[in-house]
Amino acid sequence: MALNPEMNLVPLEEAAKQENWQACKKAYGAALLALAQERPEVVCLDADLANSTEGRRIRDAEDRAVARRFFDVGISEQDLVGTAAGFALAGKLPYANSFGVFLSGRAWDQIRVSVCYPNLKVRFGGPYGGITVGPDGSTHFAISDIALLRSLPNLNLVSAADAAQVAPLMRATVDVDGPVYIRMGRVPQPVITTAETPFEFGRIDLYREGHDLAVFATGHLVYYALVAAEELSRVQGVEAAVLNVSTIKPLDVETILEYADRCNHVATVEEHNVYGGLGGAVAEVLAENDPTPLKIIGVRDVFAESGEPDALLAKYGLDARGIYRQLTDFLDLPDNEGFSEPD
Amino acid sequence: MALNPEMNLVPLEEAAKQENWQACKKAYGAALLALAQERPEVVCLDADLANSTEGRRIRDAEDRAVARRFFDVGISEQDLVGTAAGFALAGKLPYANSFGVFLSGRAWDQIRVSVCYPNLKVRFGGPYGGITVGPDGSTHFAISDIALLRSLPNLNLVSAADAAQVAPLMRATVDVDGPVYIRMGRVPQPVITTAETPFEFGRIDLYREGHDLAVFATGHLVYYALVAAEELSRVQGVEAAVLNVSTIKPLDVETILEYADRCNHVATVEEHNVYGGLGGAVAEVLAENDPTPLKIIGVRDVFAESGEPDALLAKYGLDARGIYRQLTDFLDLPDNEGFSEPD
Amino acid sequence: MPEFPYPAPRFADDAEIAELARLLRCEIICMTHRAGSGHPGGSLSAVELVALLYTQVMRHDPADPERTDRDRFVLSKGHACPVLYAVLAHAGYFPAEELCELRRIGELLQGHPSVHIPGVDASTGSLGQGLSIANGMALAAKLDGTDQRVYCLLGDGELDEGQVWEAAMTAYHYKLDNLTAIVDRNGLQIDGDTEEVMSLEPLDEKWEAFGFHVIECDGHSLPELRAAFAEAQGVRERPVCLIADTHKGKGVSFMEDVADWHGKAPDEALFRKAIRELSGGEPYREACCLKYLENSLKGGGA
Amino acid sequence: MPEFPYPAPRFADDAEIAELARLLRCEIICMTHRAGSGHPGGSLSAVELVALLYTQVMRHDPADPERTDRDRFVLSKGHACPVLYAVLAHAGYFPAEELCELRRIGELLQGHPSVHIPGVDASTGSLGQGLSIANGMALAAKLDGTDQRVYCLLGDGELDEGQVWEAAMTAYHYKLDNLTAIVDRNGLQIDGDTEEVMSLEPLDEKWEAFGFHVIECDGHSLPELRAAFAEAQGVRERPVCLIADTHKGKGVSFMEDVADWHGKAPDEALFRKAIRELSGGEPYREACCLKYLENSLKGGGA
Ligand SMILES: Cc1ncc(C[n+]2csc(CCOP(=O)(O)OP(=O)(O)O)c2C)c(N)n1
Ligand SMILES: Cc1ncc(C[n+]2csc(CCOP(=O)(O)OP(=O)(O)O)c2C)c(N)n1
Ligand SMILES: [Mg+2]
Ligand SMILES: [Mg+2]
Repeated sequence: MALNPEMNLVPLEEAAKQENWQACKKAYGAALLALAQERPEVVCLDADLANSTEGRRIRDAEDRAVARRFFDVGISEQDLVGTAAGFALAGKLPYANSFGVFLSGRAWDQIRVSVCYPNLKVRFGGPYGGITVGPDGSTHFAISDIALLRSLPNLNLVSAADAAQVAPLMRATVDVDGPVYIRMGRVPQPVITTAETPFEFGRIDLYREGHDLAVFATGHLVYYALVAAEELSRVQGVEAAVLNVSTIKPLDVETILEYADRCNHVATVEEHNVYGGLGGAVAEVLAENDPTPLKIIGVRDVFAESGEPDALLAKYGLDARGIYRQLTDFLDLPDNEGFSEPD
Repeated sequence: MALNPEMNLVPLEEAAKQENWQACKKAYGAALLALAQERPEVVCLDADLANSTEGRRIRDAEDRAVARRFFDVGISEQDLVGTAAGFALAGKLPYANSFGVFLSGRAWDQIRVSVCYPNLKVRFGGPYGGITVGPDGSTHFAISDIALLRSLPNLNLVSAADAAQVAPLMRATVDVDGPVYIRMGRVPQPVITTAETPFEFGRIDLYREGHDLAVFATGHLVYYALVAAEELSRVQGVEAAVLNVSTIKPLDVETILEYADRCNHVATVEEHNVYGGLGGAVAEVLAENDPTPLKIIGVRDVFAESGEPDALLAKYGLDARGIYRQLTDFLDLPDNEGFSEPD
Repeated sequence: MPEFPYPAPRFADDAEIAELARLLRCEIICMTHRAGSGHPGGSLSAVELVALLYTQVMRHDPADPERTDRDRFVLSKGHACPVLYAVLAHAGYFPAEELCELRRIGELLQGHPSVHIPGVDASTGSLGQGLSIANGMALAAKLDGTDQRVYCLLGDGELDEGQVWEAAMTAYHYKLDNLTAIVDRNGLQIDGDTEEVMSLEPLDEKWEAFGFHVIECDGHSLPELRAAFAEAQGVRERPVCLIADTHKGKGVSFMEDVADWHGKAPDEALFRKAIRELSGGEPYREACCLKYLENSLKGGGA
Repeated sequence: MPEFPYPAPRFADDAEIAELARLLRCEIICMTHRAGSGHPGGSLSAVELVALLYTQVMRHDPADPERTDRDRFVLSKGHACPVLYAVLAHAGYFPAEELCELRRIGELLQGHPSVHIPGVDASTGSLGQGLSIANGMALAAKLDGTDQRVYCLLGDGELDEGQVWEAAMTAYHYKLDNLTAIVDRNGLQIDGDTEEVMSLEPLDEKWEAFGFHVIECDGHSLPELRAAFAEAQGVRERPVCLIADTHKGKGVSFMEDVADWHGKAPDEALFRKAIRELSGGEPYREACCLKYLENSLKGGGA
């Protein structure tokens, strides 16, 4: 089986070429600028990271009327979120950005009380999700952000599978009545979606058909999960469905159950701690509705270390090979030659 | 079936009498004072809540040498945690206290970087867990703390079933090599354990034998789960095992699987959001090891409201009746007369 | 846009506001007594401040709480919501009967302010967050070129929270002269005297060093407060910090300057005593909770 | 307890420290170049500060990093760890070869300081947390009645974080005269000039209003720094804040005062240029990374 034709995805061989890789945050900056140009109520806030979060696109906009709507609050994530709440209460549509780990973790109580409790239309741009943040190391990895945010009532949490999905995802959530957090990666990553890839806020999409196993992945690991699924098919003859969880909260319970039922084996793949993230969310849904064997693939509750993004993915078992190995283990498939050639 | 005799628990009728109820935080204060008297390395830190967390027991100790080891940092939870980290790095054994929601949530990034990443022996006293905080309302409820803390590598999370268990739990964790967070309730609650109740850090204990259903509860809801189990037995003839999860992290996976296997139905009960808490933890364990039908009983992802603790438990389905009803639903038991008389 | 009913001419006279202040104190005592919990001390210290703001300083319209051109008030020290609820009820944002159901399950008035309550401009209760919210509102007003003003009331103990100083920097950096931070300088936080728990002095110098125009006055003196707010409105290019010297528990003898009355409700006997002290003229009969509690007061002499 | 090898007599002469400073700069450039990422700007601005602290100010023992009676250093601006790692390696806490493996997977030296690295006193990298940690250490020393001193190096942009001001209050409240907060006043944060991103001035008044004894000096002048640390050690009953005027990227022409060199590694050409500039005498030959990179430098003229 192959990629779901309805999704109009990029062929994996194309996506694999590094020259085609793109960073989500770049797409975020471009989409934010477009939104700000269209909608006068959009304001953009940063906490001394406008260059990294791409909030600078608003700051440096040629149109002065847009540039005036950029506000740097310095290195103070708490104040960032509170100020955004104030803007929202005054009728503006704030996009507040910082590294995912600091945004979700340093300002968690502000997100909770100043934003979620009153259910304000604040948008959070959270790049630097996961461990592919790379050489900066553990202090900068966001491997708890899903757990932190998922536990907050009213919060909507979306996660971009690739750079091409950022703009659709932002458009789809711009009018959501309540807070929206947009999780993104830092570095250039494979692009698998296209302008023709269907997308809907709150819906999990099938990217690859399969009946032996359902793999729910989020972020750029969707790509690696697809590659692993191809290898599973080639080497083991096992057909894994791969689904993109672009909305982590609210969760598309129906689709999860549909594929759990169809495949009888479920796996989740995320750049996040195996505790409390997407895996936890799916585990909750399955256990409460349709107990199904599950393999949670993620960072196994450790402070990971500094390294290049790809080396980190490999070390923590989150590259295609690592996912493949964990899936074969999970399915009790024989030791084999999968990925024996350099990928 | 009845209470597990090996656990030497208080008979439920005794425990039900309000005059026997005790507040965990009081026990915490007393145990902390005892520890401080024994161990000169113990220091106590508070953030303008020493009267509520009972850190005042150290502050107001008659022994000046003990009282000198109390430090109020004012209303600044971030500084509280950082200062505790510094004490630990200098060889002290700090107990840092605040309301659970502010300790775990306002200072989350400090707990992560200043304490967990270096794996310091800092102890956190987190009373005011859950919604029985009562009339203060949503801003003061801790219904995400388990999710927040569980996602942190190195952190050990314990939760007292009642006031009598606080001291054993503190003694059992005093020498744990790494951070320990002690979750407690605010108000006087039923006491079910005794000085003879066995207790071990990291172990889930069976408080009531049963073979039809395994109920894993934490905090004072263990009591309500026991009462619900009695009613299940009386009215439905269903025998539920009730287990006290006093250590939420690291989780006693073996015991969970043993009882899931034995009972084929599992429920969790906690004063916490149904997302990412004890229910999430158990869901992860079950789904990955032994898919079993699970009912997660907790706050259903809402900002709860102000009210008296017992009224809140009732409204959010967490009193004995609420637990009973959710369990009968879960087990597809017929509508019945359970709790038809005033309890 | 229609005229705002507030500032209301009838409160131009300080005596009117003083009467309102006594009514509010009465409500605070009744509300917390009836609720059996809550924070009387820091509510009572802020009575004159809040009374003056809602009658003579802020432009607002109880009939249309969502009017976007209103001035705004952020109660950063959210635990003092009884005084806010009382003044909102008095202005007509919601029926005064609601006051009697403070902190009760299923009722409107939460233990800490929530925007779901008509007239409440921000959800607060986790200390230290309000000034940032106020900044956002003030920045929005600047962006829109309106002359709206934003007031933010902070506790003195609350100033221990670092976020307050983050927000102070932001307010100065963006020259928010439409923002007034008010410190309820009652000298107490929960664990005791602010200078014993966590030194704040020299407080004026702190705010000045953070770029604020600082005004100090007696927070219970209506003339001084009027002058202070007038001065604040004239300041250009920088935010204002009004340090209002107050007494925690003001107006109730046994509560005044006593840390223990921070977050505790008076029992029946002390409730009666407090009402007796506050009593004297007609307005107290208007206190909603008093009516509600009339029976309980029979023979109490209030 | 044995004598501490540091402060070391051979560094009594400023010329020795100046040489060390040049060596450290060299290492910083090599390390970040080799790593392909990291933060040269804020490492270079703190070179004299760190060099002086570790040679002439702090009592410490590289052979026994866990000695409890050592003085302590908290690098609150954790991203500047290259300068810390370089000085620790030089003192012998770990083999200098480790410097060449900065930020590499499976290696010792993490992208931000971790206590798992010998000689590193606190894990940092999330800005704003260090001063609280330093307070805890200083309080512990007071409790034990030792004469240990704690030094905490903060970035100027980092002062935007409210936790710094929470910690400042605590340090003053507990009269931590064994604590010295040092601000690396290089005038830049990531998004640009500190006064443009988030105004800090009047910075001395801020610290004074928070109760600190403030000393200002040229952060690249060894005599001034020596005098400043001596003054700091004499202050009683209050903590000290040393505001060190520095230049970000100091010592490398194209990096000096350029915000863009905050968190970027020099490429091959600029690396050579930087090393050429820093070069001159023998010590550079000691730079570990230089040896490691010798081949790449052949023909580069360093
Ligand atoms: C973040 C946070 N920490 C702690 C508390 C608990 N708390 C409520 S009121 C209070 C003391 C407030 O003192 P102050 O600001 O002086 O208020 P006032 O005296 O005006 O009542 C504290 C510590 C809280 N509400 N929020
Ligand atoms: C809490 C937190 N927020 C944001 C960052 C990202 N960050 C790293 S360095 C930096 C700028 C620091 O500027 P400054 O303190 O002036 O350091 P220096 O100029 O000395 O390098 C920022 C925003 C961080 N590390 N931690
Ligand atoms: Mg006060
Ligand atoms: Mg700087």
